[in-house]
Amino acid sequence: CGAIPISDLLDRASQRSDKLHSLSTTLTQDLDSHFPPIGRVIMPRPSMCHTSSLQTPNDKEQALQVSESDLLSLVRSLLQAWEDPLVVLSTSANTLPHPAQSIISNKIQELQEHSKSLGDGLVVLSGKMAPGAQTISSLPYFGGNDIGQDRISKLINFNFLLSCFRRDSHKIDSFLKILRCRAAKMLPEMC
Amino acid sequence: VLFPPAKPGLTSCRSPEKETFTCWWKPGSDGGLPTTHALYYRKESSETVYECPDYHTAGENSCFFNKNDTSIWVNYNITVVATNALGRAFSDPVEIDVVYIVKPNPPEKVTVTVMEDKGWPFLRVSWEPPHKADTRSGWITLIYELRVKLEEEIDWEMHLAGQQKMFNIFSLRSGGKYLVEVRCKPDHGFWSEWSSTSYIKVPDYFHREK
Amino acid sequence: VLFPPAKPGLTSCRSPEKETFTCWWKPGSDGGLPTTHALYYRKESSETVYECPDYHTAGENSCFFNKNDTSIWVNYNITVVATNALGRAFSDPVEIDVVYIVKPNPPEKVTVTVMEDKGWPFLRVSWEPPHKADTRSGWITLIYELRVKLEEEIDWEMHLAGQQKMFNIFSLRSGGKYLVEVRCKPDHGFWSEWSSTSYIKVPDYFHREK
Repeated sequence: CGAIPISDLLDRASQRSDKLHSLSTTLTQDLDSHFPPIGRVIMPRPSMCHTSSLQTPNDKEQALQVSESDLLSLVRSLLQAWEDPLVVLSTSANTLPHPAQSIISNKIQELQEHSKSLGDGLVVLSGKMAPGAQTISSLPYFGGNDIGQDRISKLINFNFLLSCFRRDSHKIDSFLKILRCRAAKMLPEMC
Repeated sequence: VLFPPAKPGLTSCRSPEKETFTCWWKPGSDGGLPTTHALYYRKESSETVYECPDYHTAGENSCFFNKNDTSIWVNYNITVVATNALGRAFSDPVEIDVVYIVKPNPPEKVTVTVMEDKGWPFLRVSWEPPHKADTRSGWITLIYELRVKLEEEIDWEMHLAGQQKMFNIFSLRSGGKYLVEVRCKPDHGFWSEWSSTSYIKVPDYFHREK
Repeated sequence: VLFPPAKPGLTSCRSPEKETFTCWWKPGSDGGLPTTHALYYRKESSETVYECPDYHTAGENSCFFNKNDTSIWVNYNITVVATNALGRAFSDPVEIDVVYIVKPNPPEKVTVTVMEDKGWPFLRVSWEPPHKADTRSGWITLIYELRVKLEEEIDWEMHLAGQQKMFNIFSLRSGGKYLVEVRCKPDHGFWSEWSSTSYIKVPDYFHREK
């Protein structure tokens, strides 16, 4: 049966990634409302994120030079790198010592759903785009399921993990939106 | 005289929010014999044929696809088969893309107030998108349409409101009792049902001739 | 009586197009002595401290980072130091990632024309993205919002236009003089200022009495 055009798929993927990042931003704000001041000082640095080893462009010039298939495999690598840690966030959200615990828990649930759906879309997309898009860098998460025993370390580790996801989801969103506009050359009003 | 069943017809498939969808069919004549219907579908670039996951949730002659069965990433090729003791009949296959069969829920919080412009009353109608539609993110565009009529009249007056969430109705009848309803549609999709009716009475105002 | 300078304060950092950015600060009191200010920054996971590359392009009490000085997905830890003969004072450090400080310039070429649909006039508003923001490559994704009001009224009517660069406004006041302004926001950033105002007069159209 007929196929959904790549430009449509990229539009839908960008919509999901946009939502994914917006969710991670509102979650960060929810958490910040009750974050121990000491946390800001002792929270691990972004370079400690489990995905920081992945080389990604970090300005416009570099990003626009990356090929379609490389952009898509960056996106897939980042998204896949978050499959396990999102489960850790989800299970630890249930017992997070935070007044907005249930709101946070629901949003993490939503984050997982959008992330799974986006993952499904990227499988279909990479099948249709250049074969290079199939390559996925492995970025294992060694953090384990336990995010700490006491209240402060739980909040700090949860916040740290989320801050890593927030940055990576922004990268995913940005790369997909570049791909979307490249695919939309015939529909100039789209970009 | 007994026959094999006539060909059923897939009448429509609709999704309220791109997360689930439902298809309906219209049976053909049953040839005088007990006839059963089954819906089968295949996903784009896959030869696997699946049967309808849920014939009940959406009522008779329907198939409901829940969140896990629904994908916005592939086209669905759908066929309905009627079977009785003497044979089978296949509907024409229908191809659907969930994103393009959205029929949203109606607009909500429809509010109508009487306002005045240099002595002339007018109706100010405002509403909200259906709560499931995330229009704030800028990705989903809904357009709206209103219909207005005097209680005693039969024909509605239609107004296209574009993407606005408010609309002014001028040239009112002094003392008239008006009914107002609103509906919405995504740019690639189907009109929702009309919202529930809002009633408003326009006060008697003195016809000032200009 | 002379003192060391008071602590300066970093007031804000903004990028108009996610390619360059500027930070501004507010000096504290100068303690009655000639006081100079310098901005220093350190990039995440590097201990090297750099000084502001350009104190001039963005005017007084500012530091401008051009394309080569600007990276995204990297935290900049920024501090301003005030110095005079009697001592120094450090601002509180500010940590920013350029992707979260984008505030574009307003939309450009805002055009408003009166159109007609079945005898009812409506306004067609169209615009272009700010030329500095590269929306064509997808580097920046903008959503737009309009506000419309009658000249004599106080309150604006707000309309979210999503990613479209055109918006129709229906239900106009016959003979009304309208003001229209547009603004934009990147997907994850700040609203721009409003564009300059566009004025348009709606012709008198026949008030059909019912």
